[in-house]
Amino acid sequence: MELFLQSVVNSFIQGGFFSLWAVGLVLVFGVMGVVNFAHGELVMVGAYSIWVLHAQYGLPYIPALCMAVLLVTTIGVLMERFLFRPKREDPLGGLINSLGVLFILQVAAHVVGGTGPAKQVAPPFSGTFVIEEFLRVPYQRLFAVAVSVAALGLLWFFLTRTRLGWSLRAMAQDREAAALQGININRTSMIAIGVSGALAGLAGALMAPMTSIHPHMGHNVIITAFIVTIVGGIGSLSGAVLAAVLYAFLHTFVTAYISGTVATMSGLLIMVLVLIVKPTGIMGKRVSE
Amino acid sequence: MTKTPTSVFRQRFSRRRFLGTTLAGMGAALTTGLPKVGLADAKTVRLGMNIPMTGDYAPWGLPGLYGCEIVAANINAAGGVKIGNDTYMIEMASYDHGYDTEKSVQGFKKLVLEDDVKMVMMLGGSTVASIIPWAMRKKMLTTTLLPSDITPDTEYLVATCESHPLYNVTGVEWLADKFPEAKTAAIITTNDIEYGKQSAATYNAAFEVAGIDVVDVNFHGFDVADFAPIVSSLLSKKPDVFCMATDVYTTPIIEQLFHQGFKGKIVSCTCDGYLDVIAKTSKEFVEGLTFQFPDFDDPALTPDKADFPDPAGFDAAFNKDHAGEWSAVAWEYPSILLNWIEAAQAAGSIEPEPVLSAMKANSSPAHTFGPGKWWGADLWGLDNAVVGNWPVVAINDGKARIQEYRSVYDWLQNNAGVLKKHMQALDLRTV
Amino acid sequence: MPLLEISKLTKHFGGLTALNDVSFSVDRGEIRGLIGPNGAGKSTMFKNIAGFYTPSAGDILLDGESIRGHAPHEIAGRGVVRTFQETTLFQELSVFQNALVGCHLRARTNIVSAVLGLDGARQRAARQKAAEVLEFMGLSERRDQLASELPLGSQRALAVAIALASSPRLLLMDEPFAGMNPEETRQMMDLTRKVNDSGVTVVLVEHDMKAVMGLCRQITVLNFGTLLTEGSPEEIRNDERVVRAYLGGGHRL
Amino acid sequence: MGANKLTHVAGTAALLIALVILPGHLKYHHQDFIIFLTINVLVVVSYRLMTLTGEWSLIHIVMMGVGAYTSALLSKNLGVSVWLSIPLAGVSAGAVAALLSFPLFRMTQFYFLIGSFAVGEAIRLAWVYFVYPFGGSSGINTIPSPELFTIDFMEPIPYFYLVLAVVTLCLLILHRIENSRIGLTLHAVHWKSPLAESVGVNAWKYRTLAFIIASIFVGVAGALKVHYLGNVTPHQFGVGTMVFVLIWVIVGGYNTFYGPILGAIVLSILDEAFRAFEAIRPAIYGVLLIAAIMFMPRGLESVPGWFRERLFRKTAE
Repeated sequence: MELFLQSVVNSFIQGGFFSLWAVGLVLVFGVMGVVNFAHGELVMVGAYSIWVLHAQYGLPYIPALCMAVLLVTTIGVLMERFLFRPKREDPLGGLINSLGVLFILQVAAHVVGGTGPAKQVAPPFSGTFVIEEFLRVPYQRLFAVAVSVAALGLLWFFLTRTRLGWSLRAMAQDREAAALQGININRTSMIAIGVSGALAGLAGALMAPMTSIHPHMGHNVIITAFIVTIVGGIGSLSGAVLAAVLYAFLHTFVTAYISGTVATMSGLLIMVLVLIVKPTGIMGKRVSE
Repeated sequence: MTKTPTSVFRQRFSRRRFLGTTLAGMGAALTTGLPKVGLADAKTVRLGMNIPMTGDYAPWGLPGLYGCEIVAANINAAGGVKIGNDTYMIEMASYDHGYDTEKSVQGFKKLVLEDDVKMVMMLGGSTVASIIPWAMRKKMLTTTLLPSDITPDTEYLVATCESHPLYNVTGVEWLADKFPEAKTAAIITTNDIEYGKQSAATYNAAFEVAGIDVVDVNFHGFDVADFAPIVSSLLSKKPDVFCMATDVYTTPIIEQLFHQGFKGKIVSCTCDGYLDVIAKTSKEFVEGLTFQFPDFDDPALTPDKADFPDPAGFDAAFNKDHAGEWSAVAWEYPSILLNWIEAAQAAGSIEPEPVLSAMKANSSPAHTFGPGKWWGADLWGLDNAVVGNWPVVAINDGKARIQEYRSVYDWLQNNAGVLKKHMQALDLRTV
Repeated sequence: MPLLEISKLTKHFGGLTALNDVSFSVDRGEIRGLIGPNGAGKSTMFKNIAGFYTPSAGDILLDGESIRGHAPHEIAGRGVVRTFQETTLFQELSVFQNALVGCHLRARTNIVSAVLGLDGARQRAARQKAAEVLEFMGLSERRDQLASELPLGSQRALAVAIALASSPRLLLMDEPFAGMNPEETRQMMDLTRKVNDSGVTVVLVEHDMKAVMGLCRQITVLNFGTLLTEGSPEEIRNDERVVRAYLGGGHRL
Repeated sequence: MGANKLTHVAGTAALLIALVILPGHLKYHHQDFIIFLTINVLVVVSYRLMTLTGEWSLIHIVMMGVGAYTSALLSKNLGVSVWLSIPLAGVSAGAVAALLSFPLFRMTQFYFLIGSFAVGEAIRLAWVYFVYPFGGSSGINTIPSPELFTIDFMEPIPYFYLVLAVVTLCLLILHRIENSRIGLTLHAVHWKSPLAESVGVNAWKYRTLAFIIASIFVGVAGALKVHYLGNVTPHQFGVGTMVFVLIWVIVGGYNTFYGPILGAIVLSILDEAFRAFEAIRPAIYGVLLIAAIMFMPRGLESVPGWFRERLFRKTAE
């Protein structure tokens, strides 16, 4: 019983992170048509920011988190302006540019942190929430899941209730039609990657106190985000969130009750199955005929 | 020791590392190919390191090069070493293979044929396997940190320092002696062969010999973002001892043990980042955590126990230049370098074959923690690994301290069969 | 027996019915016009015939045999070839290579013959056919130009040439006159007649009523996915229902 | 036209002669470098054949692994001669590709890219998890070298000539395929698939065919690699390696046969030249990639044309 309850809570915490990773990737792909391979590295930069600002320079956690988000958002916006915008008609070029950024950010992390063991950040919210014999959750994790949900809620509000959000969704549906309707592609793309970067930075900053920080931590992020994106449906943000939570449940429970290796394999197999049966994903938009 | 994280970071940046490395790189790029002018009277012997210096294996390569450079600089400053009738300065030649087999082959040949090195130090695994045929044919003295690379055909491949993961038996033996009430153990490890499964087999055997039941073994990939589910799963088996067989993820795993209320004993292969662990959990929780790798400023590293010159001075020098980059390989490669010097002096030659013969002829070869014995035929078909004593380290009051030295060799003499059984159970190669 | 027989054809997209129980037939040697206001289902009809869509109900018979639900390349293999609404060519290939692709059915080969050059005779035949259709469509002089460099009229002619290269029995032309000036339209009409004279049955979807009326003896009119009427140009022009349908759709005859 | 062809033939012949003379004049470790580089040339050229149909896959390097494992297992465990196991490696990679094409080609474009990645990663994980017969993460060691008379194929120069011969033959075949009817049809499938289908091209069949051919040749490349290295591990065929194939092809340019070759050669040599920068090296590589994409959007293959144009203009003035 304890393992079961513990796994349910673990799944939701994981689901929160998976959502933050995937939604950013989906948004950029939907709006800009670019596969941003450096997305995982953006998360990594978020985590390193916390290590530098909070753990090394002693800045309190919350301001450090805000600065991490700001920094990664800025990197994202710069990527859009100087690397993706000139390559709008050349998705393969955009892809290579994102790989270039990936290499550069990994080396930057290496320069900042050095070789040697992965970096660790002591959790600012210490202590554990305990119901004896039932459940134990560190406050740090409760904080992370609360912030993730709040951020996703805010994004949902932005996308469905504001004009800018509406233009973002219109672009994701059909870029050419959106342009014809007078939506400013440059501005919308910049907002898309800004939001994507903010979510990545937030995810990294929230993860920093609970994980090992190293220059290659983005690898796992991008692969998980791909799986979630495909299962959820490439054009669909709500699909991404749903798929993230489902995938987190699958991964957590298979890991807890069978093994982590089986969990990874089953994730890939489910992704292949979804691609075969319904290439547009569980919540993907229908391809118009 | 003042390894506070803040000082570590500021140090790095006060040295303008980025600019420095870049300029050094440019300089090297410009001068590559020009003949090197040496001192006329002192001869130079070059030793090679074919190791990962970039990529995710870099922490098991680069710190070793730094360590060797410190030791070599010390030796050279003291006038070099006398081998035979000549005095030699030691020079390190390195090649970054990034844990890639193709590059490993190129690096090995560059070091041997172009840099004329007399020994090549390597990490182990597939990067060693890909150079074995050529290295053995050229009779090139090669070292690995993983004795499991040894096969009946690898006459010129030796493991003189870290006998990963054989030393783990000492920690378990010590724990069982100190805490006889411990009856069950759970093991967590990575699912690769070279590091994870070898280590899991060793721990399985050590626990069996110590009379502790292993209730669960969890093999996980290198892609784990969150250890909560794995730790929950293992703790649901209620083990008295929680054992971490590989070192990549010790901190997040112990953090989970802390949050999930684990009350038993923790054993780990390494715990280089125990200060981080304390920061993430509590001093009380980590008290008594047992592992195998001492800090080099440990007062128990006395000259009679440890065959390493001025360990504390080495530790200080390393942390001055490379703060925050310490890993066990930082002293392991230098230790091999010292083994080589001893053997070369005994042989009176720097050439690989006589040095190897001198090494093998020594019935109690130098080993970091006191003299050892050549061993390995029982397991891999060739006695090319040096095993001897190994320290058991535990955390006392927030510091890693050597508790005692125990003999890996004695354990193997009595229990090699048990180890072999557990290796075979995990499909690991034995003779 | 008619060459093409459409029998009670229905096509749904989700809840939308694009074609509803449509039946008509085309005789050998005809030039048939298929007209109707926007959204009447003309293009959907073409895509069903050519195998790009599978009908929801009903049947499509070619020479009395059903071709319903076959893949586009199989239907092409039976001699039904379509051209596309907007000019669709292999833009990066030369005019001659475009025509050569059209010869696919006679020139296809296996990998071993291709590498060893054992299919020389076939490829020579294909090149000859490609040259012939270019000659036929008056494109011989432009054979080494890139398709993307051609003027509109020649692009349309090339599209027909690609189709002809596969020696079709039935050619489905989707708006071949769209965007053309009167001179280009006249030339294209001549070419269409010439194709028809060479023994190819033609069905064309077109908005240019002048061209349709000038080319076809029989015209089929669709409206809102149903068959409105069929008849000669004269009858269609005077049909009240057709006029009303087009007025509703904002067009004038 | 004829003169152009003559220059091509002459250029290729000159290059071949240069390659035959080259290894004796190289540093030792560069001899190994050109062996792997030559093998990588086959990897990128076969990958380009696949991209002719407009589909970009991430499974190519895993198919190389299929060939590598096949040849390793056949020659080591079953005692099959290496001369036979190398072509069989191609056959098995082709057969696996044929099987995979059923699920994979239900997808196109981005879905295909990601789907091919997932399938490839699943295969690679199978090599990690099935210790028998694949050897798990440490793979298979002591794989035999080819044997012929008294030639020592463990030495780089003889092995280089073997690789050069096999790769040249493979490139010749690939070149012929591209310039044959089949190549033309592959182009057609790429640019306007519905138009190709409407004249009777079975687009699915040609996509599959391209995938199988590409896999056969990359399987041979994999076999060539393992019989020199003597070992094979799943690590060698990870997505990290695939990323480099993508980079070589895109930066080199994929509109001509020689673009990807140029990409592989130039970028590999540059990477080697940056060794002195040690840990900073990947970042320099990253900057280089971005610069190439921004300033040479049509790839390295456009450079000779650019020079020719300039030269021509100069002489015209």
